[in-house]
Amino acid sequence: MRTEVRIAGFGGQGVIMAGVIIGKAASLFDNKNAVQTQSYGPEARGGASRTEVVIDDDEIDYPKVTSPDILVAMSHEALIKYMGDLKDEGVLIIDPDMIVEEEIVDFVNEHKIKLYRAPATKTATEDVGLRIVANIVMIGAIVKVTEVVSVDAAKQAILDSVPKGTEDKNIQAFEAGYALL
Amino acid sequence: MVEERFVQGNEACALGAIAANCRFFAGYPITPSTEIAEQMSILLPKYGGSFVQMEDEIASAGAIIGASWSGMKAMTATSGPGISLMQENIGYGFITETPIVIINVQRGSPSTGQPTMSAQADMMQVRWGSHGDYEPIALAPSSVQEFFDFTIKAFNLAEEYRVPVTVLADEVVGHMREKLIIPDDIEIVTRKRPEKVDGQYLPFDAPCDGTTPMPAFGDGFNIHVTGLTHDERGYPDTNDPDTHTKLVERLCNKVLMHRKDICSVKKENCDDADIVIVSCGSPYRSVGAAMKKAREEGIKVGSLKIDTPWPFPEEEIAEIAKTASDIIVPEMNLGQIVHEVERAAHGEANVHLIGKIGGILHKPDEIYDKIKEING
Amino acid sequence: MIIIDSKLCKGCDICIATCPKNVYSKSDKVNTKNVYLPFPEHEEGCTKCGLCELSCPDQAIYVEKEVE
Amino acid sequence: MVEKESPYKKYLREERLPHIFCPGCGNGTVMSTFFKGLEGTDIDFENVAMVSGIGCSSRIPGYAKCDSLHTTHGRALSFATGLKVGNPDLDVVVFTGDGDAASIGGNHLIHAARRNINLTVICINNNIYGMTGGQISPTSPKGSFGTTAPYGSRDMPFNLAELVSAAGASYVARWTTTHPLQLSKAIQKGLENDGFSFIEVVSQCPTYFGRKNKMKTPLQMFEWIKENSINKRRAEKMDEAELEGKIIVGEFANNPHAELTDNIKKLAEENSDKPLAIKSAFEELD
Repeated sequence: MRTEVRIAGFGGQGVIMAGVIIGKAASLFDNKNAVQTQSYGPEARGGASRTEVVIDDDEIDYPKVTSPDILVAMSHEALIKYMGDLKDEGVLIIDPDMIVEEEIVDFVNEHKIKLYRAPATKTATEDVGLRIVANIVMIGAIVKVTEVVSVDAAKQAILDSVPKGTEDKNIQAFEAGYALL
Repeated sequence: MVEERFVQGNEACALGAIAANCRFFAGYPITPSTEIAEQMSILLPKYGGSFVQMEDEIASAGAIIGASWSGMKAMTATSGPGISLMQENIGYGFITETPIVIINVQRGSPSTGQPTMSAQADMMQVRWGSHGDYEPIALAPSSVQEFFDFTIKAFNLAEEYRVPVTVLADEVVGHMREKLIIPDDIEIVTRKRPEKVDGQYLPFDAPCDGTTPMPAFGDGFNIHVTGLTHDERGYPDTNDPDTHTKLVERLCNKVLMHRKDICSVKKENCDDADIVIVSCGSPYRSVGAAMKKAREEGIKVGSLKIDTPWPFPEEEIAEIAKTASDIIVPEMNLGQIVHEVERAAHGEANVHLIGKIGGILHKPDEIYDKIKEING
Repeated sequence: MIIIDSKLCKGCDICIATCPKNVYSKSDKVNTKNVYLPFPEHEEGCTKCGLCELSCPDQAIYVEKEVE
Repeated sequence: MVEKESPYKKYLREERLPHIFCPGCGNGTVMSTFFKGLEGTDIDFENVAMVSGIGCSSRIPGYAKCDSLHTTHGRALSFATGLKVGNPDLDVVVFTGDGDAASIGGNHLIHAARRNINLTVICINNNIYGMTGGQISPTSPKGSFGTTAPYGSRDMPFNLAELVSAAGASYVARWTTTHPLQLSKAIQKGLENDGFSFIEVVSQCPTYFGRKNKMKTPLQMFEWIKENSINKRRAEKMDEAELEGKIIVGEFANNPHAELTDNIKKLAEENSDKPLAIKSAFEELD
């Protein structure tokens, strides 16, 4: 089954890295197929940054996301910009501290969106003590809610991607995110 | 040991170059190919290789030709605007029969166009971009794995035929990440080197469809290499019509007469197909879903993917045109390869272009809609 | 002994201008390219400095050095 | 057995002689001075590779009995960069002209100097485009005539030796064809310098520059160059008006410093236990 995931936020939150880790987890450690793409250039510098991952048990032909099954938003601007084509009854995970929720209430209701709130930034800052791991916290939340990749695969992909010496903090961040929902 | 990685196409390309024994890279930063230069600057020192960031693309093309004559496998990577600048020295590469590999990660054009968006804008520039008659070899990958494989193949073909070879990638393939499998038994072609110095070696005395072994500078052969029309010794002979004809015909023949060995296509469901989608590079990614959807509805659709746009697989297209009634060509431009398809089809099938510009890959439904339209 | 290769000489006369001892003069002999060749008219003044050999743009001059 | 031919002929491809240079052209003199300069060094001629671009002077490598790469207009230095980095053991010499090096190839020139890559560049500056028939070049003196400056050039010429010194070359000298001994010595020093060496040779083009500028014979041009040359040390004591129209000769830079291929080699040594890869095209994979 083909699953399309989009993660959006602002530059510096590590959303691209989050997409790469999920793609890597599916592709290398869950033995599925995955394609990761991302926004580039002026688009990426304007504030809203975006990565997309397509995951499938079968081979993936068309590599881009057409209408995501899962949208993860770590900033309000990115959410507004990229939520339009989220599938009806799709999953929306937001970092509630970064989002003005009343602006999306109508959209969520109209399209029967399953909304989850994962305070990744707050958890990273307060529980892990490292604001920059908010993206890894968010991966924990995504895995918990969607099971798009397995916990083991996600952890292996994190270990394979983060700088040496930061492994423990990142696994801690993942687990904190997993426990959020 | 077989190794699996989850990497960008551009990174896979650099890994392919290293696997093919490329130990020299010269380049100039340009989106969307820059990651190749960045990767090469990381990797080459670890393999005892050399990386030089040149002052422009003209110099980059010159430097890899110089490096090739020093005995190195050499590569550069660029995009449309850079390819435009390189044309003069690429032409020099053809007439001097210098093996080099040029990676072109295509982007929206003309001119500076859309640096971060995709296109197949340079399909014809690679064919005809430098002045004069020559026969290029080009490979068009549609996945991260193919970007790796085709880069190695590009080096092999460059060495086999002593010719510049271009990998015609595009932004989609360059920037997406997928699984890359690096096999442990990679076949590479090494350069044929002439036997010891005996004063008899003629560096350009080849059969009408071939090449001679190529020494490195410093090997003691004292060879003269020039972009002027030259005789079999390499000496300029610019006013004799026969010398020029013999040289340029041989440069073309060594590719054309080995078209069968060089050309590669991938055919799916073509045997019974009424409609065949002929694609090349990234648009192939949208073909499978469209074909599947149409087949489920009983429409007999096949696919022919061109791995090597140059030399163009004329015979394979002609064969398809004999059995299919319609050919669909999705391209990320307003019609380049479609003209070659039409030419090769000899009017035996209707050829339909789905030309798409703007920087976005065709969606499978755009191809499916065309199938429905043709099917009536 | 000074030898001028008449096949290579293009008659530019730089040897005449270069020689510090004014050894060379123009001759009335022409080669196959209709070039008036120089000749070492005052060879007795030659110090074998080799400047003519070095300056000759056509590698057409040979100055015999001392044989050991 | 005493040889009965010019001592410089043995370096040339005899079957290609006489060369195509016009009577009195300075290119042939520069060739001989190069060989004399080379004889003063420990360099084996067998190890020399010549690279050139397009123009009269760029035909020189085609006559030398060594590996030679006659490339595209202005680009010789980029090819030479690849050749030298590809195999730092080669002694790479570039022959170029004023149009080739300073006009179409100007950017490559300053960048090669900036990198201080170990090449020896001999730039034969005859102040004109000879091969295409006498158009003015970036070094044509103000007021000189060419087929594209029928009323006299009004452009400011480049001072090549100064330009290349400023760009970072470690050895720069300017001499003329009327100073063959000093020129040979400068070429020798350039060859021995472990870095970018630039030797500008002011030379005569009697056919085009001479004819367009009232110096009809090679000798007239030769004498004009000789009379107007002033040694750098003397020139330093002269004012601008006195230097008008003069050719300042001498050494402009002699400042050895870090060199490109050495830097690349060191980088590889720091990052790899393998020796610097050269001639990878002939090698099987391990």
